[in-house]
Amino acid sequence: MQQIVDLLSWAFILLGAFFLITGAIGLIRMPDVYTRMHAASVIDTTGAGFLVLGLMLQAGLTLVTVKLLFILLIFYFTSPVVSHALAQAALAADVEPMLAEDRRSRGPAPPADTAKTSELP
Amino acid sequence: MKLDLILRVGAKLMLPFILIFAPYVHFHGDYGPGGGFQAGVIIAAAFILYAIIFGLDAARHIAPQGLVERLVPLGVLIYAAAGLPAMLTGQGRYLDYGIFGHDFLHAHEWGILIVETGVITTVASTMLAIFYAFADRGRQ
Amino acid sequence: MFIAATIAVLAALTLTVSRAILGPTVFDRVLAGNSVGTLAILLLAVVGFLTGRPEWLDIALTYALLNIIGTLAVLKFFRYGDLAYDDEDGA
Amino acid sequence: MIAAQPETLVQLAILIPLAAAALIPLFHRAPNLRETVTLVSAAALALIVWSLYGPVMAGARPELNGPEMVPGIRVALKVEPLGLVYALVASTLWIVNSIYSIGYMRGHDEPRQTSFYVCFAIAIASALAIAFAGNLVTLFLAYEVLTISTYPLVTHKASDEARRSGRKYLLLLIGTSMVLLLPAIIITAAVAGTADFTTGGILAGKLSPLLMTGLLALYVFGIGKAAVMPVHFWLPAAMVAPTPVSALLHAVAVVKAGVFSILKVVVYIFGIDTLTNSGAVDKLIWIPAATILIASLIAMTKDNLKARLAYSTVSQLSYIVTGALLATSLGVIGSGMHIAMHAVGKITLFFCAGAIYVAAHKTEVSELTGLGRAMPITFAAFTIGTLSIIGLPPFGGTWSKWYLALGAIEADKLAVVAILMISSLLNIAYLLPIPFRAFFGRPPASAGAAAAHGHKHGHGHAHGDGKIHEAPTACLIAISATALGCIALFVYPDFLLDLLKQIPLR
Amino acid sequence: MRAISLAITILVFWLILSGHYTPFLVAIGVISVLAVVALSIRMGVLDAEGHPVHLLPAAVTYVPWLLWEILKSAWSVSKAILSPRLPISPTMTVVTASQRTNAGLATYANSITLTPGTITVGVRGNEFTVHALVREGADDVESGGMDQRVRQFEGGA
Amino acid sequence: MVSFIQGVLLTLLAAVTIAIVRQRNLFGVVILAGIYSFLMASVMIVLDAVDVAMTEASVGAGISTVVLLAALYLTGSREYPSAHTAAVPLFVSAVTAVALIWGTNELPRFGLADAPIHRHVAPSYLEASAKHEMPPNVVTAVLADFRGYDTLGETTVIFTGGVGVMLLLRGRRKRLKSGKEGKEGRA
Amino acid sequence: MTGWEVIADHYNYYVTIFLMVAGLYIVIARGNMIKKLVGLGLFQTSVYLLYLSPGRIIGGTAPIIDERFSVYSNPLPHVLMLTAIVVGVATLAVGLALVVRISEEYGTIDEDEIFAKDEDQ
Amino acid sequence: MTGLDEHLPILQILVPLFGAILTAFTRSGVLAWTIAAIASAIAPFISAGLLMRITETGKPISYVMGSWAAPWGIEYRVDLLNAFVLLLISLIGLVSIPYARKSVATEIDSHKQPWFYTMYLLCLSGLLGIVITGDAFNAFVFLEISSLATYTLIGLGRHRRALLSAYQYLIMGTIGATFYIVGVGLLYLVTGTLNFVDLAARIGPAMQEYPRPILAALAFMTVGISLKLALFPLHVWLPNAYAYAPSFATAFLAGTATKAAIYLLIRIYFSVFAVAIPFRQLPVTEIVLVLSLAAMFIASFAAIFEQNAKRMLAYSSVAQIGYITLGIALANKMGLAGSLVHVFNHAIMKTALFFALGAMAYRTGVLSLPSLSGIGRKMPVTTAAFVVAGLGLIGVPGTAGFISKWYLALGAIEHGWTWLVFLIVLSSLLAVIYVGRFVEIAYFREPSADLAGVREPPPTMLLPLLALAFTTVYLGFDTRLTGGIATRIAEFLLGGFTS
Ligand code: NA
Ligand code: NA
Repeated sequence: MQQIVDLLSWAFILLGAFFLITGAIGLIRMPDVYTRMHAASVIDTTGAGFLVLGLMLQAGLTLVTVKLLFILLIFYFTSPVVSHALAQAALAADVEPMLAEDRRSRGPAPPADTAKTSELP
Repeated sequence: MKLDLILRVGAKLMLPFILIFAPYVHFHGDYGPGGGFQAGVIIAAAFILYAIIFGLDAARHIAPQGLVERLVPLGVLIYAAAGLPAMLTGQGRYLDYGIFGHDFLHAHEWGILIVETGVITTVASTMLAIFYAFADRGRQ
Repeated sequence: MFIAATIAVLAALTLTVSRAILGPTVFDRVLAGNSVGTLAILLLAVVGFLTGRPEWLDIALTYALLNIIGTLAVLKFFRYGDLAYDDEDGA
Repeated sequence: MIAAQPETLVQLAILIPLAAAALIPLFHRAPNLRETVTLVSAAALALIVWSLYGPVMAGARPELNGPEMVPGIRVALKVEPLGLVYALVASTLWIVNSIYSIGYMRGHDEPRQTSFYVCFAIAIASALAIAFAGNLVTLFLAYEVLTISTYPLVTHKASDEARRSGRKYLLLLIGTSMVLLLPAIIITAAVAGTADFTTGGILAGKLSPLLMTGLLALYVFGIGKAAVMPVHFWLPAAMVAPTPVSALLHAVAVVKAGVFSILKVVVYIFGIDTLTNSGAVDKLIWIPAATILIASLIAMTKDNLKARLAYSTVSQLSYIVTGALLATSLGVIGSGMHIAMHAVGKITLFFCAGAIYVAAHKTEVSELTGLGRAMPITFAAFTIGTLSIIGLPPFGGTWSKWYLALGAIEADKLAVVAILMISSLLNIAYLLPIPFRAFFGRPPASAGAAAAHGHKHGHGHAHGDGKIHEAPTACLIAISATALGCIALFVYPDFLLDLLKQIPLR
Repeated sequence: MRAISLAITILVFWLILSGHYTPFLVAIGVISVLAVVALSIRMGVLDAEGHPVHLLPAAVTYVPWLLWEILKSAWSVSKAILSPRLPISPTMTVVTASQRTNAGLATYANSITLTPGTITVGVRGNEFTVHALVREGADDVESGGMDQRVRQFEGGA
Repeated sequence: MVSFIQGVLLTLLAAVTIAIVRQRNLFGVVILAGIYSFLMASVMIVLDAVDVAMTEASVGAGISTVVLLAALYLTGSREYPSAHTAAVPLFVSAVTAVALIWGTNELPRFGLADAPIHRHVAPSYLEASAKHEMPPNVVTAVLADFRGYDTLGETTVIFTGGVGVMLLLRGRRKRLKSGKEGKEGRA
Repeated sequence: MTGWEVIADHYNYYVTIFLMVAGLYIVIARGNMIKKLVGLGLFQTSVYLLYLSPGRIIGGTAPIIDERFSVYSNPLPHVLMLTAIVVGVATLAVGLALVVRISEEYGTIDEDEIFAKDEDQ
Repeated sequence: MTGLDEHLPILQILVPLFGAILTAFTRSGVLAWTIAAIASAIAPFISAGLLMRITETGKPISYVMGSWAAPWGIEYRVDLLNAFVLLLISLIGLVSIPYARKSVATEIDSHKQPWFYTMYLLCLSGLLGIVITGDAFNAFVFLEISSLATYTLIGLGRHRRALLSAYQYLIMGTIGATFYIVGVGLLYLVTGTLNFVDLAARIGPAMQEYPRPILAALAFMTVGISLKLALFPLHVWLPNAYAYAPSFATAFLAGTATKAAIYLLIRIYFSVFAVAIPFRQLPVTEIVLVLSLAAMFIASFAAIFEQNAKRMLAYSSVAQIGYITLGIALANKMGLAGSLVHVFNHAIMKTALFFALGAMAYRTGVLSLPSLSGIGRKMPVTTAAFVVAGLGLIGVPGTAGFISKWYLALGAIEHGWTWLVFLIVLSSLLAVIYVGRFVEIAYFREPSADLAGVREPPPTMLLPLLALAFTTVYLGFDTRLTGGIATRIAEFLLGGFTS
């Protein structure tokens, strides 16, 4: 039984590690701040989720597990709030998203390569 | 509708947990990381979050500026006064906690708790007062 | 296994910090900063296990609770210009 | 004269002028009372100092010790014969100077008379403190107080010129004393372990001849009040001051404080034997000696009366310094006498210059032609003063020059004797023509008009008829008194000589 | 009612964190909890949107579904990131949410954001502006599947 | 392993520092400073300084960021390139660096239990807690008890800073308009 | 020890020194007053490492006594640096308050501009 | 009070600290002033009590906090040196406080006055704390308390440059304090202790094993403290800070702030490092000597050409600090005694000078030298007191300044540097020029129309000024308090050391 738990735990930790790195790579590879947010949310949700889950299995039925759960809950509650606020603030500051398609006004999408990413203010 | 729904709901969900976390950190300083200073910062952070999301006036309604500014010296007073009993009763030097309990460990635990209460008071109120001072300046 | 996790976290951290340094907009940095916070919390949890003292997740909790305040302050600032803006039709 | 403990007398000698300084401002609104305070204090002071004469002659050396200022050195007063000479000169002349001042200041309607009298009184107090200083530090203290208290007097006119002169005065006197004298004192104290004025000096065997020469040079130039060239500039510059101040500077206190200090240092710090043995004096004596001649030559070129008198003073002071640097017993006596003789002579001359200025508004020698007939008393006194300065009998100056010459011979420095003689001739050349011109020259036609012109500008004392009269009575009394003093000192030099012979040299 | 529920919640939070169950620490915990509840009431955070305790039963089914959605979209975003061509087609769209309560709206908006690949950029009334990493993501949101789920969740109590 | 983590974090810390030096957008600077704090806090965890890490995180990422932003709002956010030559700052920095490298190269090696700091004073603190004479968190014990007086001073520092800020920022906004203060040299 | 070992051994110190010098450089070289304060913060923060690095003992753990451990890191540097952090934040707050007031009075927070404005008078 | 006798060391700090706390609660300027006055009045009695007890017993007083012995807990250790500086600082506080009432009332908005006094009291307790503590890190904490209070006090000046000056001081002060703790840190790493006495005992042995960290620590502490004490060329913050701070703050700080830093430097050099390390292993004498001389001359020249009266005095302070550090550099009995004597004397004289200027500003509102023309006729007593203190700066015999110079010159001779005597006296000549310039302006120019109706300041300002002017003269004659004690301190600090 313990071995199964261990195995599962290692699997989760590896999975978490995979998503963490993938998200981080996305943070580098993605072209603008809005697309990078999607990568970051991979880190916050699945990366962190699996890693913590793996650690929880390691800790077993202890207070540590519950604390880890709390941390996870905080991630899940704060991450969308922050992402939302960030996207909203960026839009408000006229950071134009690089879009393949803009359905807000159901008009034609501007070509992706002309979208601007500018240093702020 | 008051401000952004998502921020508002998020903040409302978080605030009680941040607030209870502060006394937790404060009272468990003997056993784990943290203490008065960190707890004070957390309290102030909670109020600052409240002010950020719900506005300065709302925050000042909850924690009146005058009160906050009086708490700043109160904390130092608690701390500084905690050292006096031993001195005034002639039982020890300044900041000798021996007078606070019967056995050494308890006396010193109590002493630590009292002074940490002074710390938390001053830290929380000062951080908030500083925030008020800056935020208030912006709207004159 | 914790070592693998640690290395993963550190690798992710390195990439995230690179994004924070590269920018180019402030929002990229905020985003990266938030992820740095997340990764730091994870690092803390993993190192706790690695060194045999996982109970200091209190610190991780502190990070988590305070990280959001800093980030929200930045964003509120950009959205409304003022840190403690009072909603005009606020009740 | 006064039967009291000598120590009490010493205390009173310092305190009386200080008390006067404190009291005078109280009578700011009552000039008559104010002047009364000055005169009464001056008289009392002279009385007290003269009262010390007897005890000192009888061998008393009253001492007073104050708190320890710097390690091992207290504020201390100690009366000895040399100091008493200077104290007698300063305190006696204060009386005549006060009388003269009252006449001059009122006649001239000068502003800020109260502060004038206050500073004057402080200056006298510090002069007496210099006279009675028991050690170098006390002497230095009083010396600086004297400089500072006379600074407001020099700049009394508050004009731009006065301010410039004041700057020169202050910078040169404070400068030399701070930069040269103070280090000299500190080095002395460090080397000797004491700074007390001690019979035979305190430096015997403590310094190499070279260092001894250097230290002596520090004293000679550091005591800027002695006006040894090239640190003499302040003195001609300070002639901008009102005449009573010039008198104070040239006769009563300031320059005499300088030469007196040098004399005292030579006698009681170095010790004449130590100095002679080290050879220091052989090198340095030529500086005051040269000053005697150069200053005389410069005096000849000056048309301004006070400037000519100022350079005369520079020259005469170096007599005293030269006498000190002879480092012989007769030289010391000569120097000591010359302090008194020159004081009385020079005060007469300055009083006359002031009287001429008050009465006729003349400042240049060339303008004095024929003035002797309008101001006979003044010019008669001027003649007496001149002759005393030159050193001709029957005037006091004769004695001091005599002893200086003897001292030079005792020191085997015949060149000094020669210089003294040449200098006397130069004195004749630049001083005697002044009364001569006044009595025997023909006045130019415009003289009276110029005088009237002067009066129109309201410098005081309007006569209304445009003619030149004698100076105010108070001035005349003072002038006459000092002129008579020149004669008296020739007739009765012994009281001075006896005192000077009491100076313990070894 | 909400106060009691909040008090219990944060007391449990305290006790779990604490690990030290001395009478003093428990007592001080209870006092702290009461103080925080009082403060929360004063701050006005203890309302239907701030402490949606009534949604707890419905969450039992909703949360696992959401987690599965998150996992699926995380996988697809990861594939996009790791694919050499970076096959993305960022799309902005506007959707109308059908929830009736603020808590419901917030849940929907946050659920969109939580699933990697979509972000609720703006909320105006019940109009959500959504940014999607790929067109298909926008299509998914527009199809209203999640909207439906959240409405059930909201009204499921 | 620990030193590897430390090495990576320190390197990142240095990278962020360079970015802060080069960054001219002050918002960027503030955010990078926040990141710096998080990294620093992580380093502290690795160095076993858990209390310090908690403080650094709460102050650096929380309070400092907020106060900096508040100040930025009131002052503006652009930084202009300095007209001065960088020679003097570089020289001063270089001298400091050389002095420090010179001084630290001889310090005891890391992590050895027989270094002077582990042999004197500190062992007694640990012992007191180990013997249950003091609370188990030795940092708390030292902070609030052994060196409690320092902490009184620290609280006073906060008090001073707080009152200072209030004194400077409370009250009327403009008291002396530029140019109206009159003559040069008025105080 | 080889050269590399020395470097590896002193890596903490080198980074500490680098952070300190970089902070100092910002303070001296930069004209923007807020940037200077941030630099000052870096400068102060670097000191934390100087104290904390040697405080750790290899194989030790954080100085919170627990029966499972016997070797603990030195708690004293921790205490000292807690104080230093507090001092740092207080200094930052006062400094920023001054900068805000300067900005109000001068209309800029750039030192060169301020000096120029003061010269003009 | 007899029961509290043994607690005198801590009461020295607690009295102003509790005062600060209480003033922070009040909203009335008068009440706050009253509290500040009571605290300031008690402090010197405590210092005097300490000084007397030490002179009686001849032994230092040790007071450990709480229940912990010295290297584990924080120790207050009062010997003759700290008692001397404590007395100085608390005396300046005492004379400042009556002066503060009117001065602060005109310069500080009424609603800020209570906090202003809070800052003053915090500054006072911080400075006293630096001086009284026996712990290197505790000194840093109190250094920061006083520094933060000082920045604020300066920033409250009425001219906008006050803010700029405060900011610049904050930057330089913080760099200084940080350098100081870098030094403390290095020392701690090689000795394991923070207690001054314990450090002193352990540095010697540690020097065998870790000479370089120790010397680096010394260098960092020196630079750090030198920033705080405004040693040339690290003085650039000082002139503006003094010039634009509120009058009361300038006067109080000029007399105390740099003095506490100087104390710390002396403590580090002579107690902690036990003289030999700084003066044998490092060229401290040469470096500090050159910087001191540079300060004495360059800063004096700056004072000569300065148009703003407060800045003129501030530059003079930099020059006078040069004298103090010169004595430290000499590291012999008379030199060190001279330093300490001048610490005391300069504090008295400079506070008097700034009091006088503050009184002039109080009545006229101006401080530029040209606009003070003829002030000597309008405010004769104030100006006279200024002149007396100015004479002290010059070092005229009969004033305190003379005594300082005498000791320093003896120190130079003791070191075999007779030439230095001439430089010491030469630089005082520069003081003649700038003091003389003020005198000329004050007395020789006609008062301008702006000064019509100007009269002497109120007695609460005038009396402290006169007291200090009198003290300037008194200390020129009676040197038991200054020279006597300073010599004993120097002997005890130097031990058997000869440079
Ligand atoms: Na703690
Ligand atoms: Na998402």
